[in-house]
Amino acid sequence: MTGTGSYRAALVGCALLCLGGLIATTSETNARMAAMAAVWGLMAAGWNIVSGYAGPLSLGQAAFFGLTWFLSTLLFIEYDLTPYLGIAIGVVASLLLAVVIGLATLRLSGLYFALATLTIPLIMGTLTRYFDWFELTRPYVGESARHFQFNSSLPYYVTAAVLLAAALFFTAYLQRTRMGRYFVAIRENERAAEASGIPTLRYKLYAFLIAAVMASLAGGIYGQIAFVFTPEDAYSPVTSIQALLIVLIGGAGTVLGPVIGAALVIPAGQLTAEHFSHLPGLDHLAYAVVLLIVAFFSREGLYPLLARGTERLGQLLGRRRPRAPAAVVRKEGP
Amino acid sequence: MTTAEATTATATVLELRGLGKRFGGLRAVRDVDVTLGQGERVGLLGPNGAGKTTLVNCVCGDLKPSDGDVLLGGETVTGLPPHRLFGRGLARTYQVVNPFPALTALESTSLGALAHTRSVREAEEAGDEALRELGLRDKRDVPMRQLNIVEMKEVELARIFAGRPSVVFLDELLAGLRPSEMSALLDVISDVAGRQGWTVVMIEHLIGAVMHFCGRLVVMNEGQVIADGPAEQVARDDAVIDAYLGPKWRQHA
Amino acid sequence: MSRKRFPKTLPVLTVLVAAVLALAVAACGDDGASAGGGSDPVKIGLVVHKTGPYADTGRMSSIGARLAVDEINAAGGIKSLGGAKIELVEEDAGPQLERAATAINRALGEDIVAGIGTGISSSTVAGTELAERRQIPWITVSFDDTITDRGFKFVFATSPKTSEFTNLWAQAISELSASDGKKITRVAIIQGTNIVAVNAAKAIREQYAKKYGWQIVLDQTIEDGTLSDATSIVNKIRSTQPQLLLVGPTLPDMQKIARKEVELGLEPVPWVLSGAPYLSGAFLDALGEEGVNGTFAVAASAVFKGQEDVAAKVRDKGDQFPQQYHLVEYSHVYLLKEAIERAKSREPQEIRDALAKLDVKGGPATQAWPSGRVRFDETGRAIDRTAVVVQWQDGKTQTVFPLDMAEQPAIWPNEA
Amino acid sequence: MLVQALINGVLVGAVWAVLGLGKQIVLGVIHFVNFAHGHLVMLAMYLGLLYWTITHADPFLLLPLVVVSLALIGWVLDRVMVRRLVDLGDRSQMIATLALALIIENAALLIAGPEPRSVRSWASSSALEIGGVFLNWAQLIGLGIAVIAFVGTWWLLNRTPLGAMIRATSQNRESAQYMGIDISRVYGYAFALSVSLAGVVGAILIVSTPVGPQSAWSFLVLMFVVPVLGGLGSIGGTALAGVIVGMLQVLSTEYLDIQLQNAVVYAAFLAFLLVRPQGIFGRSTDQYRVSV
Repeated sequence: MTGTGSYRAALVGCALLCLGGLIATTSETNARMAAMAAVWGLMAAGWNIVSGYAGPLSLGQAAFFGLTWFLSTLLFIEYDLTPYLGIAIGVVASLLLAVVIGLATLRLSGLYFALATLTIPLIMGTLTRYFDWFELTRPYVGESARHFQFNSSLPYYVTAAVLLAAALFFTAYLQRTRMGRYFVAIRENERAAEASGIPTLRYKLYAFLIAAVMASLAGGIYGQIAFVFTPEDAYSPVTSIQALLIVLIGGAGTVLGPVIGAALVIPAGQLTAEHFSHLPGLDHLAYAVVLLIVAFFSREGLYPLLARGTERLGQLLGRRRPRAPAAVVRKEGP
Repeated sequence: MTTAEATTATATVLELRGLGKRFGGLRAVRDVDVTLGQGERVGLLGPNGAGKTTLVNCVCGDLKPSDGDVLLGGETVTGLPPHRLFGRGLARTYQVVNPFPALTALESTSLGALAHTRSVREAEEAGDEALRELGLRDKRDVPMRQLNIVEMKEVELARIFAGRPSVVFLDELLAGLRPSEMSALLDVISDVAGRQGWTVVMIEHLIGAVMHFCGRLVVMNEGQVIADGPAEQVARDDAVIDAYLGPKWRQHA
Repeated sequence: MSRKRFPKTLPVLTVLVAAVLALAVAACGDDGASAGGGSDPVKIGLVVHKTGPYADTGRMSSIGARLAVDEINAAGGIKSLGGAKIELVEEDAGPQLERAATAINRALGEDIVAGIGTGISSSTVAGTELAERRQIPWITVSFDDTITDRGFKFVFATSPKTSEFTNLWAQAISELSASDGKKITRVAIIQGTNIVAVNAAKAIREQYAKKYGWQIVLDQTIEDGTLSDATSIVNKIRSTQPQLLLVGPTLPDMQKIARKEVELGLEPVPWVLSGAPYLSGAFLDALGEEGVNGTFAVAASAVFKGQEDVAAKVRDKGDQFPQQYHLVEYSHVYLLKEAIERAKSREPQEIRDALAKLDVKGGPATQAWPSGRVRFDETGRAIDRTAVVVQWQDGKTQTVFPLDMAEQPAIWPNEA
Repeated sequence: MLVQALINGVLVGAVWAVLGLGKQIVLGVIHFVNFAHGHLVMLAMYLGLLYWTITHADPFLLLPLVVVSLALIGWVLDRVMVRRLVDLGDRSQMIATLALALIIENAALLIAGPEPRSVRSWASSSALEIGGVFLNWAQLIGLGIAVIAFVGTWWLLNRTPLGAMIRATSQNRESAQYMGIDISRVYGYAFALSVSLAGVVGAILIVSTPVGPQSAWSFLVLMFVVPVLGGLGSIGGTALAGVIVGMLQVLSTEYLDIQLQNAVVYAAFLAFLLVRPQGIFGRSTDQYRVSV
């Protein structure tokens, strides 16, 4: 992966975010949708690092998303602590949690790691309810930048978009460093990577920590947009799966994956929910069908599928330069 | 390659002292004592299930030995993980012929160099040099999945070359090759190993190919070393023939 | 890193994504403000849960509100605005909280003059904050204290607060039992994890058990739907011998407990449930008639003496169990009509001022509440707020408290 | 009290054992990771509900019909999906079956609506009393069916030619192929068996537990806990692990707090995963240990 290619992709990502910004200015409903898309894009960018680049399939990003949302809201209610600090504390707590989970579970094989990460948010949800934190309402202080609260959703979009852009450039930068090369080698074949001098457990942990930071930042901002914290929303398996869905549709292991995925999935979801409100569950059903298709064909997500589709279409219509046949579906490593 | 060259063990590079591995009750490998000198070329042979791969896995850190020690350059390295051993110069090729399909030849090769430098640029320069050493310079930006089987094996060697090893374990590298490709690859290996002063251990089933390359043979059967010495002598050793071809063959040998 | 090179198709990609986003803009960006002439309809928003676990409440609210709008328009619409008709802008608050916020945002975007909804506390907390930020008056029946504790100017709530609500129904239960010669001394709290249940249980533990001399013999929280086997909870009920089971878990868990009581041959101990959802057809289907009989439920409003005509209208709309959600939303529409008539304007700010100064006695605008009178304090909470106790008696819901408005006397299955 | 709790543990555990057994067939025997197994159980519950609403026959009589329908669904899923997924590695299997799970959940939400629904049956609210201990009939019959399911599966795997082929394929896929075993057909049968066992669990559960679109998530962890605790590939281990999980749940509601019931099971699973990933009886799953 040449260096320039990845930075160019990050720039395209920023162009998309600016486009999103334009759309966000048209109405409050659009601003809120754009903010949601940017937040989920940030969450997806985290998942993309650990499971898109480095390989171990993490199904527990909700643990960090939920923990930061919870801490920033609780500290705001109990000690009137500004959410900026609350989110920072949430990020630190998530990092500690990620180190503990990582060291304990990254040694296990793919299936067991996925299972362990799936179980942890469920435990956190039950414990939160056990200590009687069922619903935490975010205090209302009107328009106050100090408390990260605004009448319009636009400022939330700007914050989330800036963080997402930073995540994109960081992903692009990663591709040009040793860590990025190691991530990809581990994803391709962990045992061969270990035999080639790569400390696989340590680098899987680094990927997991980076993902935890991004997931907790996303959870922190989401907490300001959402009005009420409930353990069901914060720690539900669907939260982790949404991150996976976005990256797989946008393209796992690519810089642009999270942005494209979020730009497609979130607006499409809200539109189907809006126009088919009498058919509850239709939007998630559509996601699942797309995810099923993507899981079969390629790890790079929907995008290459479309590219191949247009290619074959071009050939069928008798374009002069027939392309080389598409790459054969690769056999996964053991 | 005269036998003399094989036996003048100057400096001891790798020493296995009473190495053993148990899986529950099963003793897969039992008290293996072998010493490798600088530049030696050893063939590790034995029928399927003789414990060859388990022994190599214990030496290269994939498995923690149950008893005994591994000394690399005089230092005890028993139980160190594979990536630490690679950093200290003990490398192995990987049975899966194309472990990193999504990478280009250069990217795959430069992984080896990354063990010694943080900078990707330096690693790619080392990778470039390694590819030139293996005659694959023109395949630099070709994705691995578009190389043929010989080229893939050469990239494996290039990756090890870029890691600047002292001891190299070639784990069934010749598997799946036609005889002509095999001898071509063996020439490349002996050429590179000679220039770099590698100590090479070749793990194979095919005695013929190994005889051509290795001065010394170590033969295992049922977890134990049953013969260790110059190639011609070991090839005629009764115990080896029994292990490989079964007792009734002895009278024809 | 996969070296699939797509230099040429990158522009294709950006166009594709831009197209999707543009679609999003077109779909819900239509904010064209339609300046109201004399005869233009006056838009009132109704955001209730039509899907998700509370779908029943939304369905009932919609019936009640639509009933009132049709009646008002038939009677000539809003006189002070030249007979302008009322147009009900309905949005589904959906199964989860996030969808509710989007729905309320959309309703506010349809330039409504006032809004009603959602009937469920957590989404109402979100909705009222959005309404306050957009300065559009909003009226709701949710109990949650925070709705009117945040110093909002545009939010009005016609139900008691959760903290008071529990006091009202504790008082109602003790008066009811005293009037029938039953002395309640031993109670059990079995609560679910939704916010209404949590706050009600907390109020009982901290204040009302002591105030009314109840001894809490059993206190158990059941997480929604995780009760794989009800034996242990039923055995605890049998051993602690409570006279009443207060607050109540979710429907499926209640069903398991009721069945286990019948299985072990126990005389089912009557429930006193907090909230109107326990007075709907769904509750009867889940537990069956014998499981339901004797159960008390406490709500902000119910059908009581003198309201037969509204109840009849609801029944011929196809719902056999008229209750709080029909009646309250019916009255809310009338309240807004009163406010608009007095404000003689479509300006949300003026309608809000009229609502704040409102003092209505009698008539359809107040028939939902026992006090028969609606006026708001400075926080927007209705002043004369009381609770109504309804009991399931052989498959039907009968109002039993306040006594002077009771349709039927209460039945006490086992001796208190 | 303790005796009642222990017996309830066995009664509840029996169902989880069958849930684990269905999972064991795919996970331990044909090494296929199926995240949708819990949702297939939920599908079976909905089918049981559907057949009951049509015929109003006793739900236990409808069990064979539900199991056959699930076996059919399993066979179709194998043709459409599983066959291609088997050699695509566990990562694609996890993502694809997760997608299948979401499809089932949202289809149920679309068709049956969000409210939990239940079946009315005499068995769910009547009990056999022996010496002060109450045995709920629905759970007793469930235990009987579970025993039949285990014995049937054991007999099929160990006493029939198909069973031999399945076991051979599980030990070593390549050599099984060389012995002329049609691998894809064997996978089809094994997967159909696993899904029909999910049908058994669903048919038992619907009698005493309401079903809603969200109920499948509680199965998701349990269905992995049981086979992993029991040890991959070990049928006997799975039975014991099922009962242990049932016991853990009942005892934790009795002595800890009803709320912590699932947290205790999840925590025990995590601890077990780290200490002994190969389970109680299983042989080591991962000889090669990659260290820091």
